[in-house]
Amino acid sequence: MNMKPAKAEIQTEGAQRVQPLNISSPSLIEDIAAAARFVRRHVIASIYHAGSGHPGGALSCADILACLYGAELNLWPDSIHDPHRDRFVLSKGHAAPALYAVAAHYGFCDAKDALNLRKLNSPYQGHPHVKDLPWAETSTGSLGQGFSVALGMAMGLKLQHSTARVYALLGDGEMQEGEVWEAAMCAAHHKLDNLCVLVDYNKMQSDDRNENIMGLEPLAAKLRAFNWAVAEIDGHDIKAILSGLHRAAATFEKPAALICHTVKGKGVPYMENLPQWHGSVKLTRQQAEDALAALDATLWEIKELLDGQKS
Amino acid sequence: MNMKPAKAEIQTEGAQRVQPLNISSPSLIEDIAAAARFVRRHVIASIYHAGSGHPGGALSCADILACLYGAELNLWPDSIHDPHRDRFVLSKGHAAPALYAVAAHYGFCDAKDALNLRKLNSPYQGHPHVKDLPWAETSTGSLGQGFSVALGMAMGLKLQHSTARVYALLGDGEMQEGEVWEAAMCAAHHKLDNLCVLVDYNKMQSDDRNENIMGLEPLAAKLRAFNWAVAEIDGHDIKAILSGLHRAAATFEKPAALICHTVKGKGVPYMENLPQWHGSVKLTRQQAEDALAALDATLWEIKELLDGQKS
Amino acid sequence: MAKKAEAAAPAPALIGTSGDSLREAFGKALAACANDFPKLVVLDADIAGGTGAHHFRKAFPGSFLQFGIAEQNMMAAAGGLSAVGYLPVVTTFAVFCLRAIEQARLSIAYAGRNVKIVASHPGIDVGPDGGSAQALEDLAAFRAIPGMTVISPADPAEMALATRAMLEFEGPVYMRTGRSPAKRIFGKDHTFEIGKGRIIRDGKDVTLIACGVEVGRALEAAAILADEDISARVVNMATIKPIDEALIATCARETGAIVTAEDHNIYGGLGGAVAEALARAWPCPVEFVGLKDTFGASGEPEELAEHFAISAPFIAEAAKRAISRKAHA
Amino acid sequence: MAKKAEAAAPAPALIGTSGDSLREAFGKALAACANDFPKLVVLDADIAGGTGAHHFRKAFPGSFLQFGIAEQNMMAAAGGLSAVGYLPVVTTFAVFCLRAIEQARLSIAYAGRNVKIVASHPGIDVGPDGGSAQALEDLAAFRAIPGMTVISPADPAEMALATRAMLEFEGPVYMRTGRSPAKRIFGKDHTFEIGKGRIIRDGKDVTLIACGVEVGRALEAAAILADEDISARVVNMATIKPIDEALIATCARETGAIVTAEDHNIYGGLGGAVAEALARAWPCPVEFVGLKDTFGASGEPEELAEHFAISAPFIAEAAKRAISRKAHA
Ligand SMILES: Cc1ncc(C[n+]2csc(CCOP(=O)(O)OP(=O)(O)O)c2C)c(N)n1
Ligand SMILES: Cc1ncc(C[n+]2csc(CCOP(=O)(O)OP(=O)(O)O)c2C)c(N)n1
Ligand SMILES: [Mg+2]
Ligand SMILES: [Mg+2]
Repeated sequence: MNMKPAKAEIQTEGAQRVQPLNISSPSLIEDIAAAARFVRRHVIASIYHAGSGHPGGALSCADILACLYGAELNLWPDSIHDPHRDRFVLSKGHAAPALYAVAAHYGFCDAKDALNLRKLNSPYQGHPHVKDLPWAETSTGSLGQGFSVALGMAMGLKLQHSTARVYALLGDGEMQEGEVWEAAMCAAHHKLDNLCVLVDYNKMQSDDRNENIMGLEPLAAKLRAFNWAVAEIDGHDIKAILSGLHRAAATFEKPAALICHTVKGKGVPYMENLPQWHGSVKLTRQQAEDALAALDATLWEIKELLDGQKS
Repeated sequence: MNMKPAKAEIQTEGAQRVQPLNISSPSLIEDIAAAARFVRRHVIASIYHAGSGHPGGALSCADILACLYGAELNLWPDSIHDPHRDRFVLSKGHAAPALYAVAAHYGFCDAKDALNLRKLNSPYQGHPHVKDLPWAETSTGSLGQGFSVALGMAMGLKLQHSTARVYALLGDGEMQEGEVWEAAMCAAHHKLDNLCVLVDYNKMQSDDRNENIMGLEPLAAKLRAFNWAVAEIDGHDIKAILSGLHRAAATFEKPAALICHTVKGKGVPYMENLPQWHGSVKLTRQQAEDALAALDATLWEIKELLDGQKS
Repeated sequence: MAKKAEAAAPAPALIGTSGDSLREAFGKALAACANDFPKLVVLDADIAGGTGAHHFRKAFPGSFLQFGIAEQNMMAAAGGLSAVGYLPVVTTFAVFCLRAIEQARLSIAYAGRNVKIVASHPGIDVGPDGGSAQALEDLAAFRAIPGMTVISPADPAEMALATRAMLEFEGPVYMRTGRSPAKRIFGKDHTFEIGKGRIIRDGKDVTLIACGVEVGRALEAAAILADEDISARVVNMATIKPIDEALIATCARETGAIVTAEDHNIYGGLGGAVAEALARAWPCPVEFVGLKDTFGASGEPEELAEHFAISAPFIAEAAKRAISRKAHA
Repeated sequence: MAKKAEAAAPAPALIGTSGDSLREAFGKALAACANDFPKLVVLDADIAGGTGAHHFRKAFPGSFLQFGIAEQNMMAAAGGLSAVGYLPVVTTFAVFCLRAIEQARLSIAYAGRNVKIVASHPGIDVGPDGGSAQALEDLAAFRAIPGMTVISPADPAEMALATRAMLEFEGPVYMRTGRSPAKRIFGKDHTFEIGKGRIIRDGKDVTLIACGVEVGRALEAAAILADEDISARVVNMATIKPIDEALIATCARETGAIVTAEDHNIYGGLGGAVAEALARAWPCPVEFVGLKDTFGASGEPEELAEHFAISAPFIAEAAKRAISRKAHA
């Protein structure tokens, strides 16, 4: 189990935010990079074991999730029921394997157990389910809804004068859902500056590139016209993500959106930028091994990830 | 029954648009102003007879409807089944009394008959129903849907290489529905330059002013960020509406939105700009008479509108 | 635009606030019992004047949350409010609850959230707004969501009790109110329990099982039948799910014929729930009173009830048909 | 972002295209019969690879309309396409049809549009995607919409026939396909008619009425029962609405006990439709096989069927319970 360097107690009434980390610290960045690597490998292994799953969009958001869990969220395994914890909602629920992996890395669940993806009687369903996994915060899988749920949480936390913040990760294809724009309008109207949306802008959705399915550009202009504070960053540059999150936390009376430019399938060369790896795919042994090798796993690590289950 | 000055035959294959009218012609503008006056009076009378209905938003769009039916739509009572007719969809279906009134004025139905608003066995339901009234083009009443239906029509007409155009009238409150932004994104993506949306921007919705319920500003910027050609006009200035429609018809590969600034309850001083007249209200005899008087109806006309039914 | 001079504004008579409709009873009850539920928040989609929620807004503006005309976001956000400790009551028209049913399914029922959904304007009771606004599908649709409790009280007194019971109940609830001025059926001694049907008039030849506005009409039907020496039992089935199977079986055994009456499509709603219970527990002939798979129309609620054959005389006719089928069963 | 060097891309094995699932059969049939329906257009919400619509897209890209991930707009736009003369087929997963049900209600059914809604991924047959994606409410919800025809064919051969029948039929239709590799049940001589159930195995002790993937399981159950000298009739009830009341009444009369089997909540779907028909025509004990008001979960379809008690042995057990109830009826 891995810990964030600056764990601090979350105060329950009139809580102060935990002091921000030094986000340029080389060791912090290396820790998060290691977490992201762990997430990518775990994603490949769990989808391999499951025999189905969406690798493309799980790989593209690995760095974002690692930054959130590794440095941003005031959330630790022993605070998952603290009313003043920060909340993270994976609105693009089909990236569940990445959520399970980052949760495993930071000690919210067991890493080996979390390889039981999509299996009967396992809590690691194809899409996150809060009744199975309390730290999933809500159940997602139908695009657009997670954003609204996060908005409801942010609204409620504000009513309680909590300093807790709410984060939601959306897919770019997901931005085509009308519910997303209902939530965008509503969050701005209610001045929910405790809400931060991250868009995993990998330029692809289920069947093809966004621009071929339903163009989203100019995405930042859309969100700005909906009265959001918007920044565009490289969604694989850990320092950029951390500083984006840092700035997002400082908006006043405006919700913040980070448009994270990413590569679908990031880290696995044969998947990168190819829509057919969106999902739901079955990975062969060879594909899984190739992917893990590309993710710098040693032969021993590959064996452990792909066969460790059976022992 | 009133006719548009420039009725021309609608050609069914490879149809040419009817030549545009001279939209600065004083007689055309006076005709349309008369139509709008007719619409407002008819709205008051029919809601009075019905004992319920939404006057505010019916009055605010009277000038827009008069311009559409009086000069813009390639649509006449004898062409309501012509496949190449222009289509008009009242997406803000609760303004039905205004649609019935303008239709009556231009001969699509009988004016006296159309006073049978919201009555059992009358085709003039509280919200337009295409099975009762074919020229209503679709059934509305649930906000947001009419826009999507109009989009489907525009898409289909383009597939048929028809020159027919599609117009939809939306309320400003209606713009809060996510479906509206789904349709906005989709229409732009498919380059539906045969689609024109008019927003009856009366700054009010059911319970209060937009800005108190759910702020819409900057509305034009939103639509522009969704890749629409946008113009803002005075929705009670007939010349401005006509020239706005004229320009909207000339956009290339972009759908056009006309944001029409209007006054809710326009023409009836005691209703203007007061959200409580959104609906559904019951008009007393005195209120109906006051409203008609404010709309320059003569005593005889008032009697005819409010008692003519009974004869 | 030339702004007209301010004229003295005569106060409009809001249809929404006149009379003793179920929605008004709901709104008043909500405001009245709110102090006992400090976590209560009420969600509105720009329609509080129509749902009765305006009473709550007036009393507790700080706990009234405005979502604008955006029902999907409102419904799912209720799940989020529940997740951070609130007791959210979502209010809109029944047909717009349907618009957000997938949100109710996933972000409320599946996620296990304690959210109440209160739907005004169900059925042809909506009246002049017409067919587009008259939800005839909501009981069937919400009943099919796993774990969703579905209730439809019959009169203002019961609505007040049901409002409190719903707030005390743990789990997602869908409750129908009603638009038209409601008949008063119950007195001060009335009680309400989720999951329990009640015999409100006894009889032995047939049982009329009704919910919502049809309960009053079923009572009238029983009176019509009494004039013809037919003894009809009337059951107020205010909870459609979980349905009171034991009571239904008892009525089937004791009276041998059943009529269901609801302001809803005859498919899948109260009639469906009763037919399923009988098939499980005590097969028995049933006649279904409701909209016969057609949409509604504009008109006054009482004339619509006549027109679409859900008024008391039609319930009485259905009772006679049901009784005549006993022999053949 | 550093773009990685192009690596040789091993072709992924798309779950969606392997095997002979009902969705694949639908997609192929749609492409195969499209030439007979020149007004046909197929609407997709970025999920054609999952619904089977990719076969149509490949064959007729010009008649394939992309709406992106925006089901409400797609559903209502289908009404508009119908209004200008097209024959629209809306395709998405069942749970996302539910997301757009109010659009299906108003802009399709109420407006009287001849639109076909084809829903893949119904029930726990969805498998590993899990509970959020497994629609257990769609038959009940769509059945409640006035004028909506609801069908759920049983095998690839029937799916092909139903696809054509649906396109020839005038009026709105909701059709379920299925995700998992489907059992083959029918031969080349099979025929299909909307509104007609079919006895596909005769028997005298009990009738098993099933739809969709449960038809195959009902046949297996009949075989299990035969080993115990129980003679079970099996009815393929591919049309849930309008339900074949005459056939149901005949089966009730001739076998005296009924089991319904569906991959859906036991409330409001096929079981509800059958219970209603029996209550109208021939009261009879029914046992309901389906999800017992719980959500699904991840797993393989066959293990889920076991886990949620809708596999053949559970149908057989239900049959015995139904038979044992005959005496008490
Ligand atoms: C409401 C809804 N419609 C359709 C789907 C099916 N679906 C699952 S993932 C996906 C594509 C999502 O694309 P994007 O949001 O860009 O995700 P990413 O590229 O990050 O994987 C679709 C259409 C869904 N889950 N929810
Ligand atoms: C989906 C939906 N939600 C709610 C309503 C109820 N409703 C009817 S009119 C109205 C206000 C509409 O405001 P706006 O669009 O601004 O119309 P206008 O001001 O032009 O009358 C509302 C909330 C509805 N008809 N449809
Ligand atoms: Mg994407
Ligand atoms: Mg308005």
